[in-house]
Amino acid sequence: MHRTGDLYGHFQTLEQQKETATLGMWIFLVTEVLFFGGLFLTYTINRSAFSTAFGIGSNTLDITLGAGNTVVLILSSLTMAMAVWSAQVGKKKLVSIFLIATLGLGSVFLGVKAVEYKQKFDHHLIPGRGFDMKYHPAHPMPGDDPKELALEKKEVEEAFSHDPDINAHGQLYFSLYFGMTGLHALHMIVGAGLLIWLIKGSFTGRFTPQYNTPVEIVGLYWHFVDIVWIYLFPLLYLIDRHR
Amino acid sequence: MQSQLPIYPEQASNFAPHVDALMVFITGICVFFAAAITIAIVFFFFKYHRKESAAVGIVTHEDSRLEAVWMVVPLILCLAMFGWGAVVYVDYRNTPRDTLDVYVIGKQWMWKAQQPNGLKEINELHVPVGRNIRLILASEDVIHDFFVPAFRVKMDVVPGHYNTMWFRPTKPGRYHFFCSQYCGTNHAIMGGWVTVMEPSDYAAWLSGSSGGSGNPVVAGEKLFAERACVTCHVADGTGRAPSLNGVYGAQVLLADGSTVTADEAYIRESILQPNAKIVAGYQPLMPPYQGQLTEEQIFALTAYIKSVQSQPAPAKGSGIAPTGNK
Amino acid sequence: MSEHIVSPKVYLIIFAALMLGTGITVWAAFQNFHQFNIVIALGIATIKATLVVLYFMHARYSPGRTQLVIVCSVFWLAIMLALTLADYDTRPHDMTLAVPQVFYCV
Amino acid sequence: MSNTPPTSDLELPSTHYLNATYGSGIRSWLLTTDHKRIALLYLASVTVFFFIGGVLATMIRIHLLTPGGALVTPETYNKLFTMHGVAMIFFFLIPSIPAVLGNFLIPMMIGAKDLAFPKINLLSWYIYIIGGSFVLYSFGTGGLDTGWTFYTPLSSVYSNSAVTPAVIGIFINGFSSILTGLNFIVTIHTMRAPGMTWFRLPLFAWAHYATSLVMILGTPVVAITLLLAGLERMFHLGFFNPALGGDPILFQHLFWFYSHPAVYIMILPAMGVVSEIIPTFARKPIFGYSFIAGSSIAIAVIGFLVWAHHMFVTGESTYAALTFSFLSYLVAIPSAVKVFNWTSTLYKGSISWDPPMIYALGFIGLFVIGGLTGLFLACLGLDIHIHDTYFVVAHFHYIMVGGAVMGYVGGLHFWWPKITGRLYPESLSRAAAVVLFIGFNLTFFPQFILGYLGMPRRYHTYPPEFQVLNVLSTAGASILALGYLLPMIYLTWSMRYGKVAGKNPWPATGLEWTTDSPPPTENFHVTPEVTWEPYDFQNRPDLGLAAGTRPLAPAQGDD
Repeated sequence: MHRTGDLYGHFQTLEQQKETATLGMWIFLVTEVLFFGGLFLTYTINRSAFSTAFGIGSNTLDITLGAGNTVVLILSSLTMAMAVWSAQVGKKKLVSIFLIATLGLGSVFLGVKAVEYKQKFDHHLIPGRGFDMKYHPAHPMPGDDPKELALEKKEVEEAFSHDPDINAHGQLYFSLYFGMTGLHALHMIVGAGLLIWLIKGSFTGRFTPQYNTPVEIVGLYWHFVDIVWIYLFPLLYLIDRHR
Repeated sequence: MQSQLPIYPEQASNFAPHVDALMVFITGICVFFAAAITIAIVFFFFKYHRKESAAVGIVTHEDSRLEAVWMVVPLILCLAMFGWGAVVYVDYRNTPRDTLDVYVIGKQWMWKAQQPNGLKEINELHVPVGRNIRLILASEDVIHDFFVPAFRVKMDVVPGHYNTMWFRPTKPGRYHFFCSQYCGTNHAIMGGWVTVMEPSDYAAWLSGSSGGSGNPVVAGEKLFAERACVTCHVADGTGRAPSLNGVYGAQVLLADGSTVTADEAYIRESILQPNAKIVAGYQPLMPPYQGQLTEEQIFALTAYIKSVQSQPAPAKGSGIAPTGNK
Repeated sequence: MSEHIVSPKVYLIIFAALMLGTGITVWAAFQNFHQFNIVIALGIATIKATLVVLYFMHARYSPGRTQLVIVCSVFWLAIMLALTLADYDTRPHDMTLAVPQVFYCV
Repeated sequence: MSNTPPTSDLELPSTHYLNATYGSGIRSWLLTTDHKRIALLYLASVTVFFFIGGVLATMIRIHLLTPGGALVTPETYNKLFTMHGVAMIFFFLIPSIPAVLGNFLIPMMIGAKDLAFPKINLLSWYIYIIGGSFVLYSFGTGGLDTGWTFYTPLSSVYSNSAVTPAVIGIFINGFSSILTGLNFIVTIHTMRAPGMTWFRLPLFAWAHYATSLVMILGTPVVAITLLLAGLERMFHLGFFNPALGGDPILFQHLFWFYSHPAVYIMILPAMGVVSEIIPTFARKPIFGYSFIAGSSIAIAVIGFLVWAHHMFVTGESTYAALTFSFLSYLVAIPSAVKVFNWTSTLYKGSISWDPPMIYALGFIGLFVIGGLTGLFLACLGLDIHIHDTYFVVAHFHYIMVGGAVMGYVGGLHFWWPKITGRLYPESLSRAAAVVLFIGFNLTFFPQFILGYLGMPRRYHTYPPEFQVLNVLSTAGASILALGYLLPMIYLTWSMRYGKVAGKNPWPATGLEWTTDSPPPTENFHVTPEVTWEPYDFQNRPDLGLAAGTRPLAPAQGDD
């Protein structure tokens, strides 16, 4: 398919092309909403059935890292929005700066996520054969807060007397935790790839007030990923914190 | 009196005439519309056949009133079908109180049934004519479905849930039952026969074949002792756990102030996950039996608990709502 | 179609609101509001998501078509959640072993 | 002018999409972004899956000739019907009309040069091929015996067959469907030619718009559901496994949230095809254009509210069952509106007996039976008895084979001259349509009776009293097979030897018929401008017809 400048041959005008691309991204995001929606439904049904196990699982997550990551991600949304604005008003240098900032913040988010995953691995909380909710209270790691640990131990023991299948039900929580955050992280990685592509483009000064469609639609995607996290954070990290 | 090519199965339960009547009703409506449309199409097809190659049709203009008619008329008919179907379905889903309960377990690829007196059958089910029969369905592995065409009833047998179905046989005889939810390799041979008998024959059959060890009440009583249930669930209500005398079918008052009906599912849950619902006035002391009892053992315990209805009334109370509220 | 450019000032205000929302969510999680904890958490999340959609994603300044697309996605998600939960919530409680009623246990 | 235009003086255009621009080597096909060529890639690949599914179906019917099962072991039989279902539903029916005819025609019908995202269009074909390869790998290494519905815990725990690659394949294939739907919606919104307003859109485009809605809103849900089931199988998780606390009924909710609307992915495009064929061969504007267009959207929307009618006997709540039964009846109304409007279009028409018309009328006949028998299944009291019996099998084959495949084959006949530039043997194709219709009814009508008699579906062996009807059904299947083979043969033959068709052989009113056959790569030599209402034969002197009783100006096409 031939193209003239930034205009592909099957479009009449740049404006039509931009409209088309934007609508395409929005519709893609609709499918994403439904895609995550299936997971949210599974989560809801299981959480309501096994609220104790979900509460315990949630309390093992590090709320500081979770909340910190929320701040990081929202900040990256801000820099992304600023990158779009810079392109719209023609500040070519600022486009690159804000895009790089967004990529940096996204990487910080993924790094923190990796630290959290590692911790769950050490605590035998990865779903599968080795999964054991009682492992961590019995095998403290260096750097554990003894008060927190005692609380976790008490909770697990109490829960076991109510629900002999606490490991199975806790595993459901962690399956959903890894499923939902993993899928979210995968979207972040794809987003990071798109950002690298944009940054390369921005170095050549491609994005101008006349032509900034790629920045705009990657921005839409990035903000959507942010929204998913805005829901994941309270649903996964903040169950039964008041105990 | 099945002819060579029957078009409906025998009618042998209370539901069969209703379902068949529904069938006739909906078939009537559908045949009318199918015939009307077919006749119209065939008629137009020949009547307006193009005679000259360049001829065009005569424009007929859209008519909102006509469109409204053929939306509203089918809608009314649909509502009628929905309403009648709903009546039959609600009747089917609401089990009457005075039922004869038979436990049915589906597993790959056989059916086990257990009569009230504990008689066990495999791929057979004997029931008396004229009684309301309730089947309590459990699965040991995948989803199955208990289907008796002559009774026009079926219900899925879902692992982890109890489903129930009921019917009242109206005609003695032997009828096929099938598994109608695909369940793996031998799905097609996971079936058997329902034998509907005169009540007297049924009673004779029951007493003739029931062995003491097979009686679930006896088996349940034995389990009740073996598993040391009896040490806490003392019959006179003085134990650490509520007496189970007369608990079946009663309203039980729970620690959180709510009440539940003590039916099979409640008893099952109380055995497997005792701390899910704590009876008012008692401590959560009982260990959970999840994974420690087979479905059949649970049935036996339940049967025993159901049988201890007529013994002396508890002194301290069993948590049964009127007396258990201290 | 002339493009509406959102000023950085608006972005900063929205960012501040999002930060505030995050703070409130975390604070509220440590208070015991009984069954309202989840309502508060999801309520704040929805407000935050709405702000992101309206301002960061420019939905407020987009053509009606885009807004319709957004409404549709929310509507269909709602259909899926509502009709499925409607089944779970009206199941005959006494006959269900694995899954108790949804709204009372969350 | 004669009914079939004189062909001796017609020639194919010298350059068209099949030979122009990139030549015709294999690279020019595998790297093409031309929607017409991608449509042909799809045509070839769905035909492969149709053939696989058809062979499996034939084996099923032969096996069921005798009560004991004549051909294969129970395991093999279960694999046959599962693989038949998976191949036919996910890899033939869902992509057939949208990805072949829709891909080819939608840009041409609205006067665009291509779909909005040509590269994504090609990508979606590759995704389809990758997904299909996974599924074929599963078929080849142990087969699949879970039923196409993949109910848990059978699929996630108990089955010993190659479930994992199949689930991965269907998951991947879902994105092909999503991208196709996305492309159609955006194209119809932003790529219409000047003058092509929403209410001048061909009904085929309306139907595909509705179909695309279902694709983008439903497919993601089944993708994530099958992914969860696959993960559950691979890593022993417990989302849907009661032994680990999960709920198998939740799987059914999630699965049917897509898989019921998926039926509309199959039937809506076929309705679109019929809505094109009927006015063309009755030579008058379709009756109730806006009602047919609106009913497509209504079916797509209401179709999302009915899914739990597949679960009336799972023990779902009585209230939910009542709600879903009621909503299921509502979906009957827009379907009825369509049938009534098609029938009314014939009134006072000038009806020709060209082959596409025979297919379209056959479609109406079969769809009416399929649709009306849906009323039996939506009826709660009756569904207790006929759920999961052959009644259901017959019902959905009437919709999906009688309806969707009849529409697909009819559509191929209608647009074949546009796609290849050539005509096929007329009487032979008319005869094939009749054979198809008779064979289909003989195969599937007895199954309604079987179902009411109580024969459950997915049975490799059955009580002897059901044999007569099963033999009838198998006999019908052999006629049906002939009905499918005939078009395959003569359509292939016609690509080389058929008479040259010319721009507009029927003639029809759509924009796609104003350009060459086969069309040039960019579809139109100049961007068309639409000045006429849809299906208007009266004010189209370029068609060369006698407009009503008025004398007609000489034909003045732009040649």
